[in-house]
Amino acid sequence: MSDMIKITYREAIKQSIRDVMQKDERVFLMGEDVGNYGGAFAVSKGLLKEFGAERIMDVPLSESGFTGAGIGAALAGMKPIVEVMTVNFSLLAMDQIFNNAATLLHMSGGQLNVPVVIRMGCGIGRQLAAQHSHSWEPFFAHVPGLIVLSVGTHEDARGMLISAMESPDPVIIFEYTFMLNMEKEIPADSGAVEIKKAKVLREGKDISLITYGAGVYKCLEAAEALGQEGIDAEVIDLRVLRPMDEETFLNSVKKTNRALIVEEAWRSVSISSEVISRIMEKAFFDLDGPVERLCGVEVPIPYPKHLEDASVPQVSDILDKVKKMLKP
Amino acid sequence: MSDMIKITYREAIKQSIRDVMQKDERVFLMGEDVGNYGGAFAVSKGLLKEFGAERIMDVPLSESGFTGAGIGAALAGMKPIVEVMTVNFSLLAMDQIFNNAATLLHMSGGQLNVPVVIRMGCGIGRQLAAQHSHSWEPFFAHVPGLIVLSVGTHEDARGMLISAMESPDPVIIFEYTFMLNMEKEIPADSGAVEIKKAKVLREGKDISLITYGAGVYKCLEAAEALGQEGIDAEVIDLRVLRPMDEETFLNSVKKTNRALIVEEAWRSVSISSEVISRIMEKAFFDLDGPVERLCGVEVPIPYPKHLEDASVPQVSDILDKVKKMLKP
Amino acid sequence: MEKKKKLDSKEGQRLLQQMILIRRFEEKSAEEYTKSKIRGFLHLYTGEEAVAVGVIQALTEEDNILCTYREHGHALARGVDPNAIMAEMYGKQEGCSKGRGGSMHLFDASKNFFGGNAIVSGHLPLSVGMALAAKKQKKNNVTCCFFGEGAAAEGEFHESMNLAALWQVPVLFVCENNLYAMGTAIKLTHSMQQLEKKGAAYGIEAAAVDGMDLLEVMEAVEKALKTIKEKGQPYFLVCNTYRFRAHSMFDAELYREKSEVEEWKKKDPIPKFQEFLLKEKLITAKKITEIEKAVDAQIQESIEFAENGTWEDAENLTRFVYSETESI
Amino acid sequence: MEKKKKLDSKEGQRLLQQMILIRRFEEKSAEEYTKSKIRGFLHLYTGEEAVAVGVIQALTEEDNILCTYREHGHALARGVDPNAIMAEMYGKQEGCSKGRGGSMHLFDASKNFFGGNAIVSGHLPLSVGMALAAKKQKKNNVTCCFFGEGAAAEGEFHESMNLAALWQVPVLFVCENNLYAMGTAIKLTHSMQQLEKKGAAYGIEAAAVDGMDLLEVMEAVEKALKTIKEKGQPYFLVCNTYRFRAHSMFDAELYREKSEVEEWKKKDPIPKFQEFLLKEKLITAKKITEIEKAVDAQIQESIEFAENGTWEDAENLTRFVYSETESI
Ligand SMILES: Cc1ncc(C[n+]2csc(CCOP(=O)(O)OP(=O)(O)O)c2C)c(N)n1
Ligand SMILES: Cc1ncc(C[n+]2csc(CCOP(=O)(O)OP(=O)(O)O)c2C)c(N)n1
Ligand SMILES: [Mg+2]
Ligand SMILES: [Mg+2]
Repeated sequence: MSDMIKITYREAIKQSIRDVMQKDERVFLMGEDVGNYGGAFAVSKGLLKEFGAERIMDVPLSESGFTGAGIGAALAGMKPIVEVMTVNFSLLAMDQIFNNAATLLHMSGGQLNVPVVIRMGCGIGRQLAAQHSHSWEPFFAHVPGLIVLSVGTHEDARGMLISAMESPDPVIIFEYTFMLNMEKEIPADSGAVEIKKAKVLREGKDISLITYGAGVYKCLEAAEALGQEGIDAEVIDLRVLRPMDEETFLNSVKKTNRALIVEEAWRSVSISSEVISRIMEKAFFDLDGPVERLCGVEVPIPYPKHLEDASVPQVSDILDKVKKMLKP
Repeated sequence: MSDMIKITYREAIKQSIRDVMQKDERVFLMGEDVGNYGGAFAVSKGLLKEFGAERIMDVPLSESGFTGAGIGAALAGMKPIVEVMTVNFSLLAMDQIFNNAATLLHMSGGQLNVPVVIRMGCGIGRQLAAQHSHSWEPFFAHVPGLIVLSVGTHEDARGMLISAMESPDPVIIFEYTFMLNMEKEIPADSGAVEIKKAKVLREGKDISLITYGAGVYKCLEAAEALGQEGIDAEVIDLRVLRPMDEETFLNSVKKTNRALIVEEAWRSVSISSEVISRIMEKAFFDLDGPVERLCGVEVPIPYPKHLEDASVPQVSDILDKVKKMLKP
Repeated sequence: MEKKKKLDSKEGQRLLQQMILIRRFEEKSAEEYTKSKIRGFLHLYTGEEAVAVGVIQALTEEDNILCTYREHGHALARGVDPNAIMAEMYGKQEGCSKGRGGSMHLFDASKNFFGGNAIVSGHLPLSVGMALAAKKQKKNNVTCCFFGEGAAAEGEFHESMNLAALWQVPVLFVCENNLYAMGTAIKLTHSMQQLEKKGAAYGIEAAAVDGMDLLEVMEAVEKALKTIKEKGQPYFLVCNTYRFRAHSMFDAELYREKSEVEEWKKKDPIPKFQEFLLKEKLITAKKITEIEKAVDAQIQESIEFAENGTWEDAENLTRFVYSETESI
Repeated sequence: MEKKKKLDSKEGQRLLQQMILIRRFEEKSAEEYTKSKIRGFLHLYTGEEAVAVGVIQALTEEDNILCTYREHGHALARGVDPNAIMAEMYGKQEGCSKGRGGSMHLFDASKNFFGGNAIVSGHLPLSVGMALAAKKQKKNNVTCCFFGEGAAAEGEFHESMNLAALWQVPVLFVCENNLYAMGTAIKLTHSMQQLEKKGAAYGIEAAAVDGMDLLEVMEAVEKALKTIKEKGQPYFLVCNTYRFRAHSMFDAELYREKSEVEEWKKKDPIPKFQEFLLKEKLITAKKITEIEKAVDAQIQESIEFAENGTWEDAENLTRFVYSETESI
């Protein structure tokens, strides 16, 4: 086993960008404020100096234009990393992503690959209010042709981009701005990670906590606390929101016979809806009771801290819910 | 009971537009080709002559601009009907719809109403290929602040818009271009319809077929055929995709103990995922077996007829599936 | 200059008071931010005060105003209650958006002050729509839309300019060109940096003005409004200005030289206008001190008001997602 | 004119052959449409042939071409196999997009022919990206992007023009101004109808040319390419033209007078060029007849090829959603 190092989520992402830039000259990073400003959230700080303005490209406020340009550059043999500052602004680039990146391969009968990687900051937690706190993973997870990754851990922050760059097909990567300053230990030699499978982060036999993104550490924390009370929870990070790896969570549910889905996105028509549906379809007879979920409350996120906190599931909510589910 | 008249889906919608235009001077219709061209699908043919160019406004190709202008006009006391020619182009207006129309009321602490109605053509069925055949109801149904209606029947084509115009909040209406030429009977005095509830279109006791949009007549046809074979299917048209009326389908499932969801949208993270989840959460113990679903195949829709047909559930698929579910 | 002659002592003092209020109100806000009383993003307008004050003084109460997230100055110049603004930034119920919006989402419908919009360029289409409504309603008001030079690179700028000119609606587009969009200099966002030249692409009359000089702004806006009213056409006014402080409280300002900032500070609009008033004997030094004191007292009051404000009950989290009235 | 002098007999005949091929190929397509052999949308280029032929003849094999859904002419002028085009419109596997795309989505990567894009303006950003890639790769090719005047009202036009000029990339934007966007006349879509004036808003060199005159187009494009290559900058070429036929096969042409169409037909580019060739003795009447015969034979062959083509097995429906190779 290799040594462990302490690293922030931000630094882990930055190192992954540096790795792929060093490895392949076709790679370049383009996005608003990725260069001179150092990245809206300081993720790319220092990279402009290291790689120069040709490879760390500041772009104008033109989400549709520059995302489309990234797709075009990918069509023409480059390997762009497009940073859409946050998912909140991605609606402006949605046509390019859904109608171009996701469909060109099929429309052209397999002729055109679109090896673009689009990274976006995502999620709630900084009191940025309604237009800046969206969790829109569900939109992207609905669209065939895309590979959709959610960075829920520091190892994935260090490795997912590296693996995504090998994909011949467009990859969307969600990074959680709330986690940027969080420090965790990862193996010193962390690098590329597998990007087809969900991951069991904690084994348990009493209930499956299925989650992704900002829910991952919350569920792990909840699982530890539940352990203190004699409840043995299994925690699964979905990681790949599309194409979804159902095998991992179905196996888990077949073992635990109970599941709770935890996500920060709005409840209706969400990732949790999809997970529940697949459990319904393929593990119904293994269930001891209905699968439940804790999701984002269906409200444009309000500004004040206490209302923001109330808008997404907290560790205490998970504890309460699990206890209610297991001890009726 | 009133007399019945024969009417096409197209004519029913046109009459509803005419009704609301006549009733309220603040109403105007804006969209690409709604005027001089007569509507991309001839829905608004003749209305320019009747109401003049001030009230039937042809707009440039500028989905974000004119949809936003519609929202702005609604803020300022008008009651615009914005026609986005088809949902395929709505991505260009998504920011205006999700970040403005859906959030302004909340962000402003209740000060600003956005009484805009946005109509869109939707769905598959005319061999228009990948960029012109989308069923994107799931995106809209995910977003709080919006009311999302799906026009699955001729009565709703005649009435939903009329009711939507009374809403103080933004309403999205999906119309199915494939159904435009379809002729059906409706009561001669059809008008406003209730827009908060799903509707049981056919009562039955053996299984609940839950659907919306282009699935409605397919399910009704399937139910008739099943009836011939002694299977008594209940058919529910969801109608209101957001906020979803779960009571109607939960009651149905509690009676039939079996459900199949039928939708044309892509399977993952869809309306059917949400319906299944709610059944899981609230009617689990009433189920005799897992709820199943027939959905759009996850592919950018291909052009040739046989492949297009294979991309969405057909009546025969429904029959096969129900029979498999009921006679194991 | 004609304007200078027209300005009487009372009006001059009122405008000075506004600029000082904005300056000090924001300085205080920054202080409260460091004390964590205010959170989220906080974008200060320091250095740009002459633009908001110069433009808004020329508007009537019926005119509509739309701004970006950098809108404290505009709200204050519009006469939105400073107490309600401070309370909003504190996230209290007594805030002008009931605490839901925070710094980026100040709204006051009673003052026709329509935000506080945090999607860059997202409010431009709204402004066109509001002006369209006014035209349809045969009102005589103007809609004034403020935005940054960064926003002018977005497609929404293009669509909105075209729609406004095409429909001949009374919008005043005010571009606050402060040379940076976050950390991205205008030379990296616009191929044509004399933004006023973009007016010709739409047949819109346009002008650029020194936005550091209140009198110049006043003169330019007078001409603009005259054109709008006489010709019933939109107008594009570029105010060249500079922000003295960081983009937001998160910004380390790596992208510009301190010396550049110092150079611009020499053009500070407040001392400049103060000197003008003194020179023209429209004010005395004593009166200035009185104004400053009054402003400080007002700000202190706003802090107390905000401190004493109340938190929304978390149970009311989902208020204002949909309207509480049934129809309009 | 210099160009006229340069044109030799062989080249002149080749260009005439291309225009006649496009004209007749499309007439035949319309016929096949009425026989239901071709379905979906079918947008004919009739009347506009001089634009595609005039522009594309000047491009090298390495240059990239992107078009709209009205692209049969461009594909033929590019040398995409007519058999493969016709088979594509039939939806057969032997089509240039393996039958997945149909008329609106012709692709041929081997010819650097990148569609066939059916979201109006959606391909403009792609073209900028392809040109950006070429610049980064230090290739010497140009990317040529065709679009309608309707598309120029979309935000993507603005963003793409700005990005191309800002990044100084070799794109030739060719606006095919045929005066209508579906049924909406240019006076209802553009406040500034001399579209070439929009170049100045970006510092892009621009020109307008009579798109009904092949020689004029050739001359204009030569100048444009020279500018692009010498200055390493984009160029905006507006070709004023007219479509003789309906927008698509669904269009009843309510929005324009027959007499207007007849007027324009007098400017038909094919007889005009034919007369020029005859007058300059670059062709004989006999040779013209030979060309026509050869073209007819070629079209007949394409029909047979398409008829004999095979249908994709419905089992392969989901091919090309993701790549079949693992990485690139
Ligand atoms: C569509 C969108 N993209 C990106 C952002 C992030 N962002 C917020 S302000 C800003 C810069 C805007 O610059 P400008 O328009 O010049 O206004 P200024 O802040 O200088 O007043 C950016 C990139 C956003 N809020 N919205
Ligand atoms: C974004 C988008 N909006 C609307 C449409 C529907 N539509 C297809 S072609 C067209 C007109 C386009 O006109 P123009 O750009 O002038 O090209 P032309 O068809 O005249 O060649 C419209 C409105 C579309 N395909 N894409
Ligand atoms: Mg700026
Ligand atoms: Mg056109």
